[in-house]
Amino acid sequence: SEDSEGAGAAEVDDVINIVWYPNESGNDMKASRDEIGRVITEATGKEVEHQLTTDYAIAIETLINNNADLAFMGAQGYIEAKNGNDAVTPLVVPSGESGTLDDAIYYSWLAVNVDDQDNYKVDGEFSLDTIAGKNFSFVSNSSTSGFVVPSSSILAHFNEQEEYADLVQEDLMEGGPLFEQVLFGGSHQGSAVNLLNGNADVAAFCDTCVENYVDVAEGDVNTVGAVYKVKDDAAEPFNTVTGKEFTLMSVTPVLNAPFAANLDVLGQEDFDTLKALFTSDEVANNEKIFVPEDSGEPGLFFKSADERFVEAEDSWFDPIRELSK
Amino acid sequence: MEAGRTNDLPYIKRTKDGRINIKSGNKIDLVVKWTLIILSILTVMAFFFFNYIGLQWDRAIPETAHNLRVMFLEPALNHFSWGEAFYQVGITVGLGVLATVIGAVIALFLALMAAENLSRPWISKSIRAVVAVIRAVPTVLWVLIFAIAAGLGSEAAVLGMLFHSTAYLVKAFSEAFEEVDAGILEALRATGANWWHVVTHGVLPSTFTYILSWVFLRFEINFGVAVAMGAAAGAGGIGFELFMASGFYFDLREVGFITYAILIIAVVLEIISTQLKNRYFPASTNN
Amino acid sequence: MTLLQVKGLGKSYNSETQVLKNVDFEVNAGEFVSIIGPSGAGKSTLLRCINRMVEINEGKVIFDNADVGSLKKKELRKLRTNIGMVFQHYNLVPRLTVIENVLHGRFGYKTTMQGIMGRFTEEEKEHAFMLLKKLGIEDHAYKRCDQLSGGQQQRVGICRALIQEPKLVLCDEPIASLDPNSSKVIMDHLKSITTDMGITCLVNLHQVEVAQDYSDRIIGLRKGEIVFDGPSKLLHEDQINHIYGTELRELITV
Amino acid sequence: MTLLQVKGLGKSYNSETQVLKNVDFEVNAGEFVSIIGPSGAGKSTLLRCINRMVEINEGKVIFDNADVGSLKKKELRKLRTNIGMVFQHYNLVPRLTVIENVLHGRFGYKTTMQGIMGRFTEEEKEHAFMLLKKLGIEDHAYKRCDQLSGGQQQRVGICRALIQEPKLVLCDEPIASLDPNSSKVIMDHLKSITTDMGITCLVNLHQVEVAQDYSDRIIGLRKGEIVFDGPSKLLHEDQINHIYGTELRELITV
Amino acid sequence: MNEKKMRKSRMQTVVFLLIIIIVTYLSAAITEFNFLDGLATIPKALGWMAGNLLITAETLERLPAIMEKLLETIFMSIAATTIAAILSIFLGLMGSKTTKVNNIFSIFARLIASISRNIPVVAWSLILLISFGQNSVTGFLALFVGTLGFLTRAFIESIDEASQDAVEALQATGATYFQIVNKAVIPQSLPQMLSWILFMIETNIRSATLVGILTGTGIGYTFDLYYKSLNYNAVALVTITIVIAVLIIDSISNRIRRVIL
Ligand SMILES: Nc1ncnc2c1ncn2[C@@H]1O[C@H](COP(=O)(O)OP(=O)(O)OP(=O)(O)O)[C@@H](O)[C@H]1O
Ligand SMILES: Nc1ncnc2c1ncn2[C@@H]1O[C@H](COP(=O)(O)OP(=O)(O)OP(=O)(O)O)[C@@H](O)[C@H]1O
Ligand SMILES: [Mg+2]
Ligand SMILES: [Mg+2]
Repeated sequence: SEDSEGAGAAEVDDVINIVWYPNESGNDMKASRDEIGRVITEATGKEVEHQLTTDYAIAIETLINNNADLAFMGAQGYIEAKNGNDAVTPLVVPSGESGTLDDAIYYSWLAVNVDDQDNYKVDGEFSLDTIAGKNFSFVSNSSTSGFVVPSSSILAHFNEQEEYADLVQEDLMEGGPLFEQVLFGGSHQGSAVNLLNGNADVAAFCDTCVENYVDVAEGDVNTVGAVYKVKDDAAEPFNTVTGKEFTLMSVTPVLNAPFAANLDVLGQEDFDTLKALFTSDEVANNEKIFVPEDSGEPGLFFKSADERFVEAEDSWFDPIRELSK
Repeated sequence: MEAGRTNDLPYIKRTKDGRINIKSGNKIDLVVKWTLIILSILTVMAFFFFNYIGLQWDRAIPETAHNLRVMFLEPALNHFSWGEAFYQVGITVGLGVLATVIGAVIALFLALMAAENLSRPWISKSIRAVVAVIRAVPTVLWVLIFAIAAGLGSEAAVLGMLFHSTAYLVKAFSEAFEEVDAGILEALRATGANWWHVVTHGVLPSTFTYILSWVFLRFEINFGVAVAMGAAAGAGGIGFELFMASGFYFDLREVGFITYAILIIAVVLEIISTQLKNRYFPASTNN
Repeated sequence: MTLLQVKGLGKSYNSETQVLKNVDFEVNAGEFVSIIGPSGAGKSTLLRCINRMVEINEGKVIFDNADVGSLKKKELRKLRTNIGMVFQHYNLVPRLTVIENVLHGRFGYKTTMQGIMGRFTEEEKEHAFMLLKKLGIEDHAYKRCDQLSGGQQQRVGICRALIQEPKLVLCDEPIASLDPNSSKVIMDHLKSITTDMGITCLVNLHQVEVAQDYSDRIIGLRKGEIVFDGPSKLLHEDQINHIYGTELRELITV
Repeated sequence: MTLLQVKGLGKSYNSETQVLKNVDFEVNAGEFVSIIGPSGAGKSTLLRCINRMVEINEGKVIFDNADVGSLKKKELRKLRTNIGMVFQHYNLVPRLTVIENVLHGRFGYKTTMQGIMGRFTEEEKEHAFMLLKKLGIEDHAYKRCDQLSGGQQQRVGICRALIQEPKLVLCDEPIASLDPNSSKVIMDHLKSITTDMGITCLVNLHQVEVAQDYSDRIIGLRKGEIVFDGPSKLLHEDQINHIYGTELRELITV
Repeated sequence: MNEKKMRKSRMQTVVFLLIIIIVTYLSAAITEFNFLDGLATIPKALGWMAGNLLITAETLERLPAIMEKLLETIFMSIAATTIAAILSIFLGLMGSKTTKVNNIFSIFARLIASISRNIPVVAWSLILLISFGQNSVTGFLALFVGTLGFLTRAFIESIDEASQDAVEALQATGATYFQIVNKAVIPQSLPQMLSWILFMIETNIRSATLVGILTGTGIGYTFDLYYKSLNYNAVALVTITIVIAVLIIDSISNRIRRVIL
């Protein structure tokens, strides 16, 4: 899609369209979305329209084709959008606990059910060798932590073996070459549920997307071998698998998802206004946007320490770019 | 009885073993027979060809039964309100109406050009060919193309559905037009009427009821499509809630509720359209 | 006064068979002419050449001093308004009312827009009712045509032709689908069109006796050629046999 | 010998109208009886009560010493094999061949399985051909029924009834859809069934003259009641008027 | 008085048109649809298609894999249709006025038809996906349910329309229910039914794309995968194979239909 820059003349109008990935399109995130919309309207005087989607690709293409001003998208989605349209620029990235880019990361997991964990160990250690021929669940093939990161680490592992030397990323999308069957959960939650209800043997998903639903039962957070247990009062989709446990066989850090803007549509002026707005203390302290972690409320972003939005350059995403090459 | 004598009666056909044949063995029976045989073979083959990966019958069947029971016996709304549900159904119906009405209007004109008795052969042939191809392209693709190119929203959903609707109706309408008695057209032309006169006063009145029933049928189809496509195109509607409820929240009770809502609307639409058709149109003298 | 001249008319639908060959005749204003001939002789084709419902291949048709074959689209419409046509199967729009069907005869005088909107003047409507009354079907004016009997429908067809205020009416087997009673009514009406209104009539007929009874002049067609043309009285047994050939017997049992 | 006894038969489809009221008559083996009466008089209903195609409400029908009204399902099948039926619209399966349609008459003698497999013995098939020959349509045996004319189809219908080897044949307006020629052929065949094969015939007819010509005895039905029952010769003008009431005139023009 | 009647019927037409216009306007309002905006995007969409939906030599390498999936889809549609047809014959016999055994079965059959037809295929796909997982059986079942409803309704009509007379005649010969069904009803309505079956196969291949996306099976899944990885060249190839398959099946069934009807 290199040549889609020409797709329609972009014009700055007085509506700001924000595209949300399916993960963020649920009704329980509505309060957070609306609050973000409200502060944007306040700052720019423009109306905000939220566009909810049912898949990643549409969200990405919408930004590429000048049909949206902003999108909250994974790093991989951002990179694809940038490839498709140079006007796409990162606006801000939610930081880590430190309030800086340094720990603006979350984790991509490969998880297996606790009861089966021994099947995935060689000499008492988890080994990726064991996942060949299993049923595997990814999130979506445009997901950073749910496909790009785990698939590249899997490839890196298997390409060293002669049998799998020619394996490429596409081979992981379908059953046959490496896995018996490949499922896509459509969302991180969906991928996790695929694992817990037995449809998949191994699943890839990320930590933040499921943290509302699970508690650590054993071991340290985000370490290999940690066991997580689904809360007894977990909301859907986990309500059918409450009490089930999974353990992590691999943990990989992933860059946080940015708010990306299409400069052609948004306009430099609003871009600057929004950058100032998002990075302000006012937003960082807005409890509807950064929901206090102990409140138990659902939300898009959570605050346990100094979390806030911080600026990020395009080059910050280079590590992810390297992965999908 | 006198089998020896009846043997050589010219009007009795016999099989090789001397039994009397009672089948005529005509072309129609033959084609029907072979079509059925081939379909059966293909069906049996299909089950060998399927991939059964991850299928656990012993788990799947009781689970489906359980899920269906939860869905239909314990429907509930958890993530949105009644008012919201009503509004979303309205959107889906709206998408269906728009795609059907706009599609029907466009199709009407194209069908006039596609009907062999009202048009030139090359125009009619080319329209038919184009329409056949458009019809063969799955609606999903149209919707996705418009969602990508035109942006998320009802425009993408409606335009995407429009292609298939129009193509489908062009075929149906033009076949109806072609069935108009050639004599009627001839008589009108012989009075000095021009093409538009013939169409508006001869063709349309004669086919009005057919056109309407096709439009109603298409509307029913479009409503079903709008459930799926509204969500994909970002136009919302009850389909988005259905997608969220099932793919995201895995909330069967809500899926059940939404299914009921859709079912009720579909049945109501069906009743309305049959009533309308029966009550008004066979007897009316529209022009 | 000669209203219609057919000169050396030839017509074939495909290269194999010549349907009409070198047909020559003239019709004067006010004549009532019957055309007879076996099935496939080309009677219908001949009528259709006169108002150019089919294209003319050879020869000329001159109607009211206009060369029919060379008319442009607009002139052709004008020509057709001057020629009414009545069909074997009536060819009415069954779902419309009688009065609507009659008014269809006025389309030739309308612009496209007027026609589409169905705008007819009060005079036209009154004229239509007058014609319906004349043919004795005024009571059915608001009925749908498919609720009428064959004979009644044919009368609607005649009204549609007459409201065109034509100089010539072409009738293609107007009574072939009717029972004897209705046939008589229709033939009487057609005859009166010529005698009372002075409109020329050209009628295709299958029934030789009917042709003899009603028309001044008969044209006999056989395999696309005129084999008889003269006053009805002069049509005798042997001419009939010549026209119908050996087909006569079959024809009568039909 | 009395083959059929109808005693005090009453029938209504719904509570409002009594279609048959207290109908009483007997038919002897070998009789050819016509039933006449205006439309809606209950002629079809009467025939259908005899082989219990509709349930009997009151009274009794006794056929061949069996009380038709009280038969169980299996016995009813047995009864029906003994009664052939011929319909106005022939009621053949149009897509099947003539010979197949004729053989359908043998189902009453088959088990479900035999019937489903379409197993017929060679004798049955030969019998079927014999009947076709008797009715003069043996040449069409392998044609599909929808390719036959009405008269030919009715002859297939009669063959289907005859192959049942019935004691009684019920005919519900067998000639109402046929032209006069075919009607004559059919009536002649029906008559010969009784005279040559000795099979009793009960025929619903609309045409009084036909009934008088062919039958020994006529039953006149009016509004569900028998108003005439006697030899054809005794059916005079005033009885006919009584049967058809004021409807006679309409009936004749139909 | 008659003049009035005619006016009334003309009024009815006007009212009818008004209703349609109002309903359309309301629909546009609730869905926030702007016809002119929509129209304006058509050139954009066509431009996008021309720019992106190109088949390159590289994508042709995927053809064998695509063909295999297409074949799976075709098989899935055929199997779903024929199996649904078998069941639909029974439901159709139960539901039809001429052949119904009793009213309860008849209502039951019609109810099944209505429910399975009116619950959108999206809903079925999602329900089945949950328990059957991502394999051909799920796609097969999702197609099967919708087809069952549609065919039952169509078959009820075919049976009703085709066989009343013959059924009566065979009853009068003393034939049993199954003999009647087998020898009168089925032969008579079979060509019409077959025509519906062929129609459904074609329809199912088309809707298998959607079902495939939803259930992760067959050509629809392939389509979805390529599309989600923004590989539009492959999407174009998939689409073209679907179009060709549908056109071929369409023309075969048209030919069969022309002979048998
Ligand atoms: N539209 C047509 N295309 C090709 N051939 C035609 C067409 N119309 C008529 N013909 C042929 O032209 C010949 C003359 O047909 P025409 O209808 O003029 O005969 P006719 O005298 O009116 O016969 P009939 O008494 O049966 O109406 C016939 O052989 C017929 O098959
Ligand atoms: N299946 C039915 N359900 C309800 N009413 C019926 C049914 N069949 C017949 N009837 C009514 O019973 C009355 C007698 O009908 P029947 O068909 O026996 O008359 P008929 O003498 O055969 O008339 P026709 O000469 O028109 O065939 C009529 O009023 C008719 O409407
Ligand atoms: Mg002719
Ligand atoms: Mg009757």
